Amino acid sequence: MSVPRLQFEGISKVFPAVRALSDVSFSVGAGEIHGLLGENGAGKSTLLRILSGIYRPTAGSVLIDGKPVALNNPVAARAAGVAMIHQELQQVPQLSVAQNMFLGHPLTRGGIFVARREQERRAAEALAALDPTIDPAVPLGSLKVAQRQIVEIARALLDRARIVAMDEPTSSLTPSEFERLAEVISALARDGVAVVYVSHKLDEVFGICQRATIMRDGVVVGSVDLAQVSEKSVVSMMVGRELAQEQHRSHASSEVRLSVHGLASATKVREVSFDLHRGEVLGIAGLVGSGRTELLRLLAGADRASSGRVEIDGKATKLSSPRDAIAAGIGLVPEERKREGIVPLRSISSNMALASMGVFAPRGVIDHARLKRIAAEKMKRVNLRPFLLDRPIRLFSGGNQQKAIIGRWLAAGTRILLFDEPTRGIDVGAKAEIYHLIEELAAEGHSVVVVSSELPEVIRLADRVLVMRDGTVAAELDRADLSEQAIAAHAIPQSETQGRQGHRAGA
Amino acid sequence: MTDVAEHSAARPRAEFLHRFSLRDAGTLIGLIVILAVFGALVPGFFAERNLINILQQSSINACLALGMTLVIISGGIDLSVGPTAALSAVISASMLVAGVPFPLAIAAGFAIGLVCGLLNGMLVAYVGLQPFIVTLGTLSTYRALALIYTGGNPVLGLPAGFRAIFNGSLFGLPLAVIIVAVVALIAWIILKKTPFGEYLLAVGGNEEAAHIAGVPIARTKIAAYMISGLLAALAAQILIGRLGAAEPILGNLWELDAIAAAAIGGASLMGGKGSVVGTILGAVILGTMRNGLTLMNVQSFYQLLATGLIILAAMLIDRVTRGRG
Amino acid sequence: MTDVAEHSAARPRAEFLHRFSLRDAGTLIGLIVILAVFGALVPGFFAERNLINILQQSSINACLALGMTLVIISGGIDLSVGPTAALSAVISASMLVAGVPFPLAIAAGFAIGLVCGLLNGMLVAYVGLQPFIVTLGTLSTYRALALIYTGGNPVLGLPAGFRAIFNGSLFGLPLAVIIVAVVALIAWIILKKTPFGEYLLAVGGNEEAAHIAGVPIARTKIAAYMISGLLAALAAQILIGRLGAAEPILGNLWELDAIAAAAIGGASLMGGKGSVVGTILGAVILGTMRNGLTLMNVQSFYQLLATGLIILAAMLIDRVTRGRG
Amino acid sequence: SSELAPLNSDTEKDRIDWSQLEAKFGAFPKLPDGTRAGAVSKTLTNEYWRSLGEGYKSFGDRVGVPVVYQAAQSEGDQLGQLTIAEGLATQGYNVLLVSPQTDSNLQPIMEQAKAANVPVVNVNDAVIPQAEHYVGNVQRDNGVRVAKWFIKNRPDGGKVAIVEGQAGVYAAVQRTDGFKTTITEAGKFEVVASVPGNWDRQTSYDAATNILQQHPDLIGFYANNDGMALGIVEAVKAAGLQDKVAVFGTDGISDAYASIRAGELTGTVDSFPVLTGEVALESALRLVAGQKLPRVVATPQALITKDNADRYSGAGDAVRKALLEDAAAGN
Ligand SMILES: Nc1ncnc2c1ncn2[C@@H]1O[C@H](COP(=O)(O)OP(=O)(O)OP(=O)(O)O)[C@@H](O)[C@H]1O
Ligand SMILES: Nc1ncnc2c1ncn2[C@@H]1O[C@H](COP(=O)(O)OP(=O)(O)OP(=O)(O)O)[C@@H](O)[C@H]1O
Ligand SMILES: [Mg+2]
Ligand SMILES: [Mg+2]
Repeated sequence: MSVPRLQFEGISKVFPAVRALSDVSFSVGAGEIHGLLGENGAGKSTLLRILSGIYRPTAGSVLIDGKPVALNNPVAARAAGVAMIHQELQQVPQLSVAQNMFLGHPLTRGGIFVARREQERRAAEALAALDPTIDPAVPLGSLKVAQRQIVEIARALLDRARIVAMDEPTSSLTPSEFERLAEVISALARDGVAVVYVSHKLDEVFGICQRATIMRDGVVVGSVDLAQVSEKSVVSMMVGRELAQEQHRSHASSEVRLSVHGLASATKVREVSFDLHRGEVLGIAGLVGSGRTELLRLLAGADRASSGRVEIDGKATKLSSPRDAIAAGIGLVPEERKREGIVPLRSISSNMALASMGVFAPRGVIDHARLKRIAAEKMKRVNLRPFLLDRPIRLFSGGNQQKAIIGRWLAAGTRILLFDEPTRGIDVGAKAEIYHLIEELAAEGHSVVVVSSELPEVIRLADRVLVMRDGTVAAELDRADLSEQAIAAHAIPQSETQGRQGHRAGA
Repeated sequence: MTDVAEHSAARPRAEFLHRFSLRDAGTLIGLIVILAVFGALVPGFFAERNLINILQQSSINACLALGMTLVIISGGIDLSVGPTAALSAVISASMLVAGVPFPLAIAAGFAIGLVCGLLNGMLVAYVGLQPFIVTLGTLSTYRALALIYTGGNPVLGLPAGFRAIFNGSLFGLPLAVIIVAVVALIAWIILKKTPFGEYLLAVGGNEEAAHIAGVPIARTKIAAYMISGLLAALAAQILIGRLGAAEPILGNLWELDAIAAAAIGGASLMGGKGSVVGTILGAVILGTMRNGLTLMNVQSFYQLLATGLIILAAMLIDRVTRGRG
Repeated sequence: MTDVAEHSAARPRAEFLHRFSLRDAGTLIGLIVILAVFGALVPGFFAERNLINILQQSSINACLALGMTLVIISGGIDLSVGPTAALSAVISASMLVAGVPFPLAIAAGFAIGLVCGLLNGMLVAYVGLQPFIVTLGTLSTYRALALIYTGGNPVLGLPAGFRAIFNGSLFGLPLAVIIVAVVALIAWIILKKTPFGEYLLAVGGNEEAAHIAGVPIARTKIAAYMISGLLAALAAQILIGRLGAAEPILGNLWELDAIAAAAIGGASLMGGKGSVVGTILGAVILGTMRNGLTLMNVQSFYQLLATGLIILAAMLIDRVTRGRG
Repeated sequence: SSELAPLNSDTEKDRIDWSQLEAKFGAFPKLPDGTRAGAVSKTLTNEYWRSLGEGYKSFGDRVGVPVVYQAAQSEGDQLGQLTIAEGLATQGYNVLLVSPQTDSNLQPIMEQAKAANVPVVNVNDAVIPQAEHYVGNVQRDNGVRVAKWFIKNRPDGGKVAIVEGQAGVYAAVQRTDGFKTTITEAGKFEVVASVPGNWDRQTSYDAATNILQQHPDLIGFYANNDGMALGIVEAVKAAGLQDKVAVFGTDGISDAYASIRAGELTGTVDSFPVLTGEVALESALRLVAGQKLPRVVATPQALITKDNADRYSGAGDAVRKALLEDAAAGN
């Protein structure tokens, strides 16, 4: 066999108090698409950050085409032929799409001026295969998250790199966008590029990768040929135990807790009406941009509605600020955790307590003993790991950050929980925990709304699904009628389906 | 980059507490070094009397710097503290001279401070203007109002009774020092023990997340500026008590000293970070330096040089103590 | 919160250009309003001579504000521009008086500016200190060096030939104005057309992303401070050419005017945002205001009031022009 | 004009005392119709400069000349003051009176005005080297007079301290130097501290407190202005040393007089800003009328203590008379 394109040899990485990687070795051949799997915190991103020159390994070396390379900084890694798509979007919103794609190595005229047109032309070329509607000249900040992720992918394609590392490139993409990405990745592989592909979506990995390496707690558990193994065995390698395949159980009662009538915003949401029952999990599906996030923000008081009416337990309720919503028992677990969810420098306890200060400071001074007790209780409930309540939240994995945010609403006594993409970037283990948590909450009588772009997730969780299209409810599907096809059929705008738009609940 | 770097400095629980006190410890080490140097160079530097002097001379800056720290934590900055103090001072003073009872005159001064802060806060929180520019604008505006109100003249002849309030001593410590110590204690409690403190840290740390978590963003910011205004007014009362006169030009460049104290003490001008203990230490460092340089009879140009270098040195010591970022 | 708002304001391509010029248009409207008001109140305000005066009087602040804009875009701030200018001025001047050829003396002055900027930049970029505090420290340090170097005395008797360089006119415009216009053009090209301009925006907009993309963070920041130092030195040369003398206390409070001009022109002190055109307009607004108020013979306390109010008004107009954020 | 030697107002030989103006140049001349004067001073935040303006105005009223009086927004606002001065220069005044922030910041005005044939009078404090006309007092003499008081009234000598104004400002440098040199030459005195007070009351208070603590046997302070001196007085009182430590200021603002009468401030060197303003405008208008005055017109100064405070604080004319007597007596 020829020399592998990329080889990790005995890589270890020790952060001041965390051993993120121990003796990681595996290799990826030219033209191979190699999956890298593992739970949150397994060390996947750390490994790729070493590959792209952001971290230096404590021990071990990276070999490219059999030769050890010094990847001392991102520039050196680029020079060595490595391109990387980062898990956290690494972009400058003020610059244009093309400028972002060429950031750090702009095309110039005479070495002095940025060749803007040329950059935009090349950027458009790279984008064409993924999403031709993205204009390379607009400021990146004006794009939606999904489009930004596509830009991030296209940027890696520009480099004509020999190794492309993708760290959860599809966390905000829809299945159809994934299809296009899969084609692009196959084309790269055909050209002899080695691709390392990290994703928590196992179907994707099984769909495009030939082999996969599975990591747990910073060590390689094994490398497998994906044609030879089942999804289930991979999952058990990842989590180190069997994950019970849980069945959906409905806890919905007939008691209407939240009733929305003709809710609309100035921008995206038009005339949304529905009822939410006690103990019910209501799924909201729809294409990116169909207005789901904005609907949840309206309900959470984060944005103001331009018209419409909301009743909670039959009483008209004003939701003009998050405080109103919280007082009414509504809490939002937002889509962009880092930007809208956490206060990074503060501890888990502080982040948890933020929405219910009144509870912890009945006489104006925080009762720290009580805060500690309740934090311990809620965090145990959501199974925070590691169980360090005073540690700044930014040092936790995404899944555990998400658990802390859920704990925030439990502590606030929230009865209506709104989840926006609750498992984005979260591994199978933590995902199962969050699903389980959502079901428990419903069983206890909480009402839950789950917005998700992952149809299996919606189908797994929801008692009932609203399909949104163009800012309004295009269809309501009962559990019995749920299927990916049914949802997709209503989500995609079709001129002939327009007549069916009036289908609404609670009208 | 910073972000990445800071991650690597973080550790599990025991180290977490450690880390926090570490930052303040860095400032403390800076102070101890400076004290040691002056102690070695200036005979009688450690005399009780002189140490009390240092505290007294640091007290006004410390008072302002505490308010500044809260504003900085909330992600803002308040350049208008000096003029706010001046406005408060001349109004209290002219009421006192006109024979208004002390409590009323003092309350009026405090009210002025609160109103100045309220205006800053509203422009920042409701109108959404940049704090630096808002308070740069009100810096001129409040100063102009103080000058116009007095015609540029100092207000003299404050009643002895009023002056006694702020000039007294208790347990051998000047009352001004005790007042500021109490203020520091309150600020510490606010920051560590009250919802408002959490809100400040959250608003400065991630405004959008705080908003969704139901934190009253605007009220929190406004309150920070109002506290800063109130403490500027308190500093003004202490000062006019000490000097016996209120000048409309009082408080010139106070903002820079207050910001320096907060920053030396570990406040980050990006918001979300700051320490009451650190700020107090920062103010004492600056006060010690002025005191020591005067006692050494350092010529004015060299005093200026030392001021600059010590600010830089304090930041460097801090950096080293915390490890390379 | 702000962030979200700005996203929603952004649209496809045509509007992109539009959006940018909109911000500058807001500043321009501010300027036009101020011009109209003074034009109506002051006879002869629009006399060519007076308009040239305004430009000339704005030129030094504009020069500094351009450097400040680049630093602010990179996410920093430079409070030390005044003392940097003073140090550069006294060193150039003393060389000139000692008979050193003009180009050499001027080059020395520029070199001083670059070195001052280099030091600021290195403390910010390599040591990782907060820009506000670094330049607050060097503000005192550089000023002290200028005072020590000259013993506090002005350097008098600059050769007429040197003064002629900066005092001439071209096409009826003072050379100083033309020099600053050229500097502005270069700054505009740098910001809009060169990789360095992109780097500045990237470093100020998202430092970590810039780092990962391979942008040389440290070099970019240092270059911004060096440009700021260089432009302070240029302003110093223009000024001493005009005054015929260099004083160690020259440049007092320049930083506040420069920051105000940049902010009025749309620079965000959070970094990643700023406009050369806006900054120039901002400097002219401040210059116009001073000129107009003087011609109206407004008393200085009220001038101060007007300065404060106009900074606030400019920001408010800007806010309204761009829509509520 | 570049041939003109750089002016040193304290030592210039081509000078005349204000009391001699009428004697040497006759009664006030008739002015061209519509004569207007423009004046720009440092700042109005200091009583000294406001009083100077009153002097301009009172003399202007007396001879029917309107005077526009402007000032920079704060002390040290060099370019702002230049802007104001340039504004005035373009407005066609017949004469300009300027009190510059620094020795050079108003230099361009000299040139503009010369081109327009408008005389410029540099009034007090900072000295423009190219100035053709200067009206003001001898800065150094402020310090000298206080030093002389100590030499005469504290024959045993002792420790003294100086609190200086803003570093690098002409008036501060000269006053400090005058005091220090004179008192040191007397032999028995030791200047134990000379520290910056930045024209600021609070800074001076703190500095004085520190100095007193280190030198409780200090016998006196000299401050470069009255605001600082009043801050020092409070520090001395707080230290309980008011009977032992003499405190002197400079300028003679009304608060200083009040404090002297109350027995707190020992004294100040009054440079009579109102009268200075009157003399300055008179000199300026004599220039407009075509008279050739000497380059420097010296204005009066007097050391004010409790004993003589009343003599110098009456109505304008009474003070003028007292000072003319002094001048005749050669003080
Ligand atoms: N800069 C850092 N400082 C300290 N610990 C870190 C740092 N970066 C990562 N870690 C820790 O290293 C471990 C591995 O993290 P890494 O981000 O590589 O996991 P991952 O497999 O990519 O997880 P995810 O699926 O959530 O992206 C985690 O325990 C994490 O907390
Ligand atoms: N108030 C807002 N201001 C600016 N952008 C917003 C706002 N609300 C939502 N967005 C952004 O607009 C995009 C579309 O959100 P929207 O709610 O309209 O659709 P969605 O169906 O939730 O799509 P997605 O799957 O991207 O969340 C998202 O990227 C979201 O971040
Ligand atoms: Mg990861
Ligand atoms: Mg969404």
